[in-house]
Amino acid sequence: MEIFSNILIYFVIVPLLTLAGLALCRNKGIGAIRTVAVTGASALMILAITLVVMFLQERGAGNDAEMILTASWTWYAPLNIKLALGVDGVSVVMILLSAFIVFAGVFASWKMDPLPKQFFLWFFLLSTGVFGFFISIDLFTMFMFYEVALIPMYLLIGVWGSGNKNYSAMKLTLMLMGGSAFLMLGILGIYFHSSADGNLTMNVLEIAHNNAIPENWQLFLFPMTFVGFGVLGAMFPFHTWSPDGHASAPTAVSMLHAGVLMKLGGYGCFRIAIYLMPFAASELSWIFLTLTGISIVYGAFSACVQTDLKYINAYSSVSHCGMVLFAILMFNQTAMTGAVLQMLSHGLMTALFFALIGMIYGRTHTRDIRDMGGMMQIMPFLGVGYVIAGLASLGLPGLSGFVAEMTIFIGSYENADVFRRVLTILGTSSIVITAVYILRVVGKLLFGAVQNEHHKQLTDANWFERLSTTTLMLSVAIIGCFPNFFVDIIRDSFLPVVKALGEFFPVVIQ
Amino acid sequence: MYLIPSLIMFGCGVYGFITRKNMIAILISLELMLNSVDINFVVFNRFLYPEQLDGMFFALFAIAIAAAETAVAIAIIINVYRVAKKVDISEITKLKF
Amino acid sequence: MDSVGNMIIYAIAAIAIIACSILAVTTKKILRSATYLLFALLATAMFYFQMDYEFLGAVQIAVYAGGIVVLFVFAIMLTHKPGKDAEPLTSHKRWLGIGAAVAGAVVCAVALFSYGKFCCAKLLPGANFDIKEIGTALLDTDKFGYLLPFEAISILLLACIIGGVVIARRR
Amino acid sequence: MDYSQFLIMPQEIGLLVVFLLVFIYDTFMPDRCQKALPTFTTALFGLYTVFSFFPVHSGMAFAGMFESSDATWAMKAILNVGMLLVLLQSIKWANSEFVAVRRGEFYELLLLTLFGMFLMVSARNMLLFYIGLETASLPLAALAAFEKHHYESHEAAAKYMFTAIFSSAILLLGMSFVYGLAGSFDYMTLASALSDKHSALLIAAVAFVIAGVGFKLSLVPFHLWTADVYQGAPTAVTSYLSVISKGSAAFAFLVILVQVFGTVYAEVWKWMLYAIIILTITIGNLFAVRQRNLKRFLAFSSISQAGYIMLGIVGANVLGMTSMMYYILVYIFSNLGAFAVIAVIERQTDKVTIDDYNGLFKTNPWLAFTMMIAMFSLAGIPPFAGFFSKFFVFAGALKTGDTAIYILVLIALINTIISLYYYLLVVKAMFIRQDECTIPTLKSHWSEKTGMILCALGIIFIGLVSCIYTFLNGVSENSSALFNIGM
Amino acid sequence: MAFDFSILVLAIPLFMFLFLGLVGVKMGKKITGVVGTIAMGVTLFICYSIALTYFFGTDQGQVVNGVRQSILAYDWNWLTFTDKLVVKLGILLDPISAMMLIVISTISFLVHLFSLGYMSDEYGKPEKGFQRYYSFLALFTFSMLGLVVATNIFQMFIFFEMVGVSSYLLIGFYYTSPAAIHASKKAFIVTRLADLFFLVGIMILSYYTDTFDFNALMASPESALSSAHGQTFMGCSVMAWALTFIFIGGAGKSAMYPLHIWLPDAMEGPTPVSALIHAATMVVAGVFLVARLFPLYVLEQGAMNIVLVVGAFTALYAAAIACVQSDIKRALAFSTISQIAYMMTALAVSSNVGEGIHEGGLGYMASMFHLFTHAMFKALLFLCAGAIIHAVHSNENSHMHGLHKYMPITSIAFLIGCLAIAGIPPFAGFFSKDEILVACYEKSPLWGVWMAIVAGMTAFYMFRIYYLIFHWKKHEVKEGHHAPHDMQWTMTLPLIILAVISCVAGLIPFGNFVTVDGKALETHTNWPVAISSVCIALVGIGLATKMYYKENKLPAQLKSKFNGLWTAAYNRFYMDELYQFITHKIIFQKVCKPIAWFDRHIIDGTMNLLADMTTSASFAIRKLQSGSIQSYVLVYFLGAILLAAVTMVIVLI
Repeated sequence: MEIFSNILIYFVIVPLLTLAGLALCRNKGIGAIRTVAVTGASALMILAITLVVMFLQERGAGNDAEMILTASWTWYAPLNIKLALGVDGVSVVMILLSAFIVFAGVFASWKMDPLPKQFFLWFFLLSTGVFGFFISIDLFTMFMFYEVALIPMYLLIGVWGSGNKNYSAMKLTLMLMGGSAFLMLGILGIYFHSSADGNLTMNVLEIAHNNAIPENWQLFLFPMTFVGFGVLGAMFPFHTWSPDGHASAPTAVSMLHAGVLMKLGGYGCFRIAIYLMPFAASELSWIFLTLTGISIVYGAFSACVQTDLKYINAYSSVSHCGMVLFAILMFNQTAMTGAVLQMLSHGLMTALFFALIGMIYGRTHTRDIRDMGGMMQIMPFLGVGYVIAGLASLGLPGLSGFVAEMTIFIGSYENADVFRRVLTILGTSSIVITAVYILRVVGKLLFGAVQNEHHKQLTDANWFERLSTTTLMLSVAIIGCFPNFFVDIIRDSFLPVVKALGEFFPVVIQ
Repeated sequence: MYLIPSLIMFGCGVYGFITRKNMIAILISLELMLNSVDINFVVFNRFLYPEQLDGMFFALFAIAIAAAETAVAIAIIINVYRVAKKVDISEITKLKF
Repeated sequence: MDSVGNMIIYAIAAIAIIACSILAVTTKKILRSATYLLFALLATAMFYFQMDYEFLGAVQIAVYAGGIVVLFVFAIMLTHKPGKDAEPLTSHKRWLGIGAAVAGAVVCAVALFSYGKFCCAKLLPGANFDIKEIGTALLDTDKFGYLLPFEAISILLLACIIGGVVIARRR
Repeated sequence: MDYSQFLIMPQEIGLLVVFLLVFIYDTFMPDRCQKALPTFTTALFGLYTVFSFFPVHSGMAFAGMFESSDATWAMKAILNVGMLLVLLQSIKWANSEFVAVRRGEFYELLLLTLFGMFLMVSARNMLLFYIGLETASLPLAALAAFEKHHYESHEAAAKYMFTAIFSSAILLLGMSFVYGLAGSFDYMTLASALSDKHSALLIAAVAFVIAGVGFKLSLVPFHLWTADVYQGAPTAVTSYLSVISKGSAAFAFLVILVQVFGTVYAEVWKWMLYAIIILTITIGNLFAVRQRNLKRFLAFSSISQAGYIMLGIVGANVLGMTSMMYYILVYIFSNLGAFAVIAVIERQTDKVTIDDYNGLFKTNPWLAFTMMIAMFSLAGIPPFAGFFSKFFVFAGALKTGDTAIYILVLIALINTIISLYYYLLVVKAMFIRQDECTIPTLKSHWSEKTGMILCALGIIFIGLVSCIYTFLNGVSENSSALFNIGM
Repeated sequence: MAFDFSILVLAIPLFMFLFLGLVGVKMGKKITGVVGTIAMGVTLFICYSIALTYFFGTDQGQVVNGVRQSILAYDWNWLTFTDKLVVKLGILLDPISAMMLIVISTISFLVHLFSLGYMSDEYGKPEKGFQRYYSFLALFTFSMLGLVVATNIFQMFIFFEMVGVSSYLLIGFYYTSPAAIHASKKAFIVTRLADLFFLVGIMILSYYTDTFDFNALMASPESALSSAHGQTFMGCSVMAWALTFIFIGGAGKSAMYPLHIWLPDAMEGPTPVSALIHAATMVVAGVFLVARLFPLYVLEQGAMNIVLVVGAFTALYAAAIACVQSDIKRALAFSTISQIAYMMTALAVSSNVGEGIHEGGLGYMASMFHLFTHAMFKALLFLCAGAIIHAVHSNENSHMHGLHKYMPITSIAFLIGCLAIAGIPPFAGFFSKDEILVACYEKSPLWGVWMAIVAGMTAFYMFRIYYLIFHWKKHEVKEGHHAPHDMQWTMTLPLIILAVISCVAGLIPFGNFVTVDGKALETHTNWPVAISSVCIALVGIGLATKMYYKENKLPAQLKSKFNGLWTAAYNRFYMDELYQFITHKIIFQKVCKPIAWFDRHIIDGTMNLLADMTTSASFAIRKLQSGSIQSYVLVYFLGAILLAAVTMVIVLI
């Protein structure tokens, strides 16, 4: 069939096949379950790498279409809903990121107990949603996959989580679905204004091309969409699901959630909210810039006083993800590229963080930094990993965080208006605060004397934990060392949106 | 003019339904309501559209249905009576909130 | 409403309806209540006769007055020991009831009397439909034929019979 | 006199044939064969359902009293499917100790009410509609009282009956006003006659008709009977009430509102429906949040679902109609899926509260799974069908394009979050919470299994397979004339 | 290209970092140290050959019209910001970077060598974490070399961060000690704060100049800044802001007041690390940064004046504190701060007014010269201190005293270092310091006198330290300890080498090699200044000898006489407490905690409130479903009536 000739569709098919494979496994057959899960994750990773190669080839061959590998099949004809696929640089790197994190996540949950089969089922359902979201360019399918990715969180946290998991899982799910309620209205609104001549469409490219959404409608729909995705992007003041949710989630879920799911928010803000409604974006950006600016500083400050490892990371995620949205709202190619880099970087390093925290927690059964200390002596591998993640987070050159943040800051400062510049400078202050809380936790957790005698018996990481974390560490380092590889992929993808914004906003088109 | 008694009858039905405690009395109130509506049909038919018999037929069918309703309702009331030994409406308030 | 005789008949019937309705829902004895209902239904039948719908009036008397009220009486007999059926009402509920009833009546009255067509309508000497026409119409399939409702209502009655049987059966 | 007109209603006639066969079986077969009656009925009805899928001739009969169109045909087919599921789920129950003596009547009444609903769907005349409505609701009172050994069953029946008669009085009042205004009961005639947008009588008529039909749909504030009846009635009847009865009423409601009152859409009933929808969804949700009894819980959830169904009507366009029918179809599968699980558990353990379901997943994974996808579907979570149906009704409503409806939809959407909360409570009980006295591992009857599997398949595939929606859209397009009459 | 191999100076240390870090754990400890040292030796060799080739090479294009050209050996696109703003990583060779290559590689190599002994216990058994130590040293060397060869300001920033991190890792090397953790954290955060300003400065600078590239900026500074011309922010030109911010960045690394607080604490790290990072190389990064952007600074006198004031003040301030410290490493640290401030001041007194940039660049040349010599003798001093500490296992000079008898080589080396820093001819410090003083006098006599006083204080406190360590009174060998003695050759050899350099480095005709514009600058000894500075130094030494050579009561008497001043100086004028107050009492307590509280209670509370409101609303309307059919019907009926009535009112009225 024609549909199977497009590589993109396999990003949905492979997880689904994995789901099917898992469903066939016996509940107790942990070996088979692991085999299937690893096979699926590896296949996704191979696919993602192939996709990057294909993308580069296409671009190299001079295909400078906005999206490549586009294809569409009508799904719901009455509403002109199509299964429309296509990727640009941003989606390609997002897919790559997701593939890595899924891969690492499988290994991080190697010893998942109880109900490993069900865990992986939900895990791969979530992955299906994530990949589906990134490959789609049809509003409906995007939204559908978006929600598919959200809902497994409830059970993943509720069943396999720890601590106050019921509350957290419910709060997370309700808040995220609350966001998607706004989103649904936004999407329908966009759909019904997608075309001036009555040929309504759900296709993002066509809507952008038609550019028919009336300005007053944009002013209504833009906040809907932006807030809808912003909730997932942990935008202040809609971020409170994040600390509780992350704290209660099991390791792999935290990884996937912070690593990939929160990226859906940023991606959606850019792809749907800003791209389709440039007028409202430029009119209302000040509100959201303020909010995201607050997110950045606020999250960082909050992280400074937390004592639970996961809370620290969750607030740090608020800060970092705030930066993503912040940069997207800066409306120039550089800042937006930085936003995507930040998504990559945050995704990987937060996943790494959560993986390590999970592994440490699995051994010590506490996440309170006051009860821990001297972990570096006990589990050097995890300790070193934690330091690397921390350094990536506080922006050490050579690791991914630096590249992303610098691109964002330099790009943001390229704007000529004072408001944006002042915000940029305020935003940069986060690099100091980040250093404060990262070093605080590193100092308390890893260094110093061992606080608890029992901890001395603990062991260092085993092979699958090492595999999981090493994958992530390597990717963090690769992005940090060779950023231009990614920048080249990402950068041009923002040209259309920047051009669209240019009609309303004094954008420096570089 | 013919509608005034009908309206009052309807109002009485509503009043009776809301205030009576006996289930059969409530059913009687319901009969009043149904009957008043029948008057409406007939009156409209006779005064406004006398050339056809639509309203009258409707009233005719409505009477038949009302009878059927009453029969079923009384059966249910008797059933409740068998269980509760009363036909007090306040007996059937176990299911709530 | 041309003749005085008609007026008088109308007045009697209307007053009977109003009075019996009110009494039916206010009397304390359930059996009396049923009796007042009977009178109200009979008065309604008078209306129908007055409007030349003799067949309907007959049905009203036969089915309603004759059938339903008897049914009521049976039900009352089955469920009440004589002399013990005074039912006290709380005043709270009474005012609610009156309020609702009046509100309903007022809204309907406003609706009805603001309807212009109705105010100037007169009781025209209607063509007297004989019973044969009615019978034909009931079994006709054309316009103004009622075969389908007729069949349908038979099914409804069948259903009610089965339902009644189910409910009433002891087991 | 043209009795060949009956041929335009093959589905109704088929249904009556089924009824007659069941009736004959029940009456004349020896006692030892009676135990097979439920299976016999279900099989027969299954055959009939397949038969009802064959397209029928479109057209009017009985001087426009009865319409058979693609839309009514499809709607009836949908109802048949739902009915089949209900029958499948009730086989085991119908043979249970206390019910077995009356199982024949149970099926006969069900079939007759379904016939009433068909009349409602096809009626193009107020009289026929009224008769259909009553046929559909009166026997249900008897069905609600079916479990005579349960006190609640009687209470439910009484409440249902009284409210039903009251609502029919209100409906009749409304119809009498309509008649007063137009002098006819025929929809087509009415549509052209009712054009005075400023008539108080018309407004009262619309309000009372809405109130009367709102009873069947259990719209707020006409809903108060719902929960008590759902809780008290036997589960099979509750599931029937909550989906089939609601679905047919919704369709008939759409036809009446659009065809009869189409001219006053924008001025009158649009706003009424706005208010009712907001109330229905919100109040239903608010009540559902607190419920511990699952049947009662589903009652309130079904109230709020009715609000969403109404969203398909409020747009008064083809898209909305398609979406409404689709919503009903999906809702049938989702709700019946949930009820199937409840029925299985209730039948064997008599447990119906959420807390009883704690840890269900450990002991009965498949029941828990079915329940979960049913809950997700009701909550509108993809990839289950409920998501699609919700999306489409919202789309249908928004197609009208005025600003107020965006606010309405926004409120509805915010309510989906509340609803998600309580649906998740069920999921939480089954998957997350633990309990000492978990329900033991149960064995389901084959019929219940079949029913659940069908529901699960429906929930999963109706959304993903777009042809159903597309087909329904084609069907609605054929009826698009409906929307041109008034507006 | 003659400098193709220059990439190796970065590649080797980086490789060694990875190699030792990843594979080192599997190797023997001793071997890793040796391998690291040998690799560093190779790097040293390459650095020397690059520097020598650069200074003495005869290739075409290296010297044009007497101007030494800067050479772009590598320039590799690393990160594209915009079409114009591209971060490149590369190697830029010019006089100062070539000079820095020599400094860094020399000291780094010697520290590698020294550490072989220092990081082992008395029996030569390497300490725990030996591999890690060498790996981090390699990382630091890589970062520092990368910093000095940076081709653009962003690369510089990158390596600024890198050296910060390696410094953090090395200070916190003894990660079980709370003091080390705290110190490392403090060092990192303070320098990070400075880097924030650096970054903002870069953002402003690059926005207006559209480039990061040093060459592009330096080729014609005026035109580079032209687009910022007339742009002001809060009354000052944006360029002044940018350059001030960049200076703050440098000030953080170079421990200028008030960002100096991390440096004394950083002495918690192993002493060779202090010698390498916190005396010789990393701390001069700030000076190097200002020197690198010198052509821009001279155009913005406002920024330059800030540098001057900060530098001069810090020099005096740190010197004053150094006079009273009892911990020898702390004292040396303050001495370092003071000396770096010296260099900073020297840069700041240069100007392009008057004689033009060439002649006015004397301060620049002097500063670089002093940087060079200071690196040598301060490293010497630190390594000596390291040897002493290794011998007596303590930093406090009260535990030392009278070590001259036990450790003669160390003592002599230390003395040479002291003489050098005090500015006694012919030791290295004399020449460089003398030129700084000359430059200061040329700017204004005030600054000359000021710096001369600092020079005197320097002499005083250095000899105070010297005497307290090696003389004062007889050393008391504690029970159960070996008597201190000179160390093995790996530790002694570096001391000797550095001592020799300290003796002779002053004779290098520095003006021929390192000047602001690449042209050779003839220096003339300014005799009055030279003689007076030597006199002041001698006075300082004499004073120290009087007070501290033999145990006496004088210091105690002075201490009680100037108790307030002494205590304030001893406590470093309470700067740490001030910082502690700001960070803990204000930021932590008054900002972070309230924000966290706000988040938990207000934001979260709002969300929970929404949920609670729903629940309570649900509970409140419970009565609607009273169970009584009559109330149901009442609601039903009223609902219908209301629906009709309200619509009537709305539609008809």
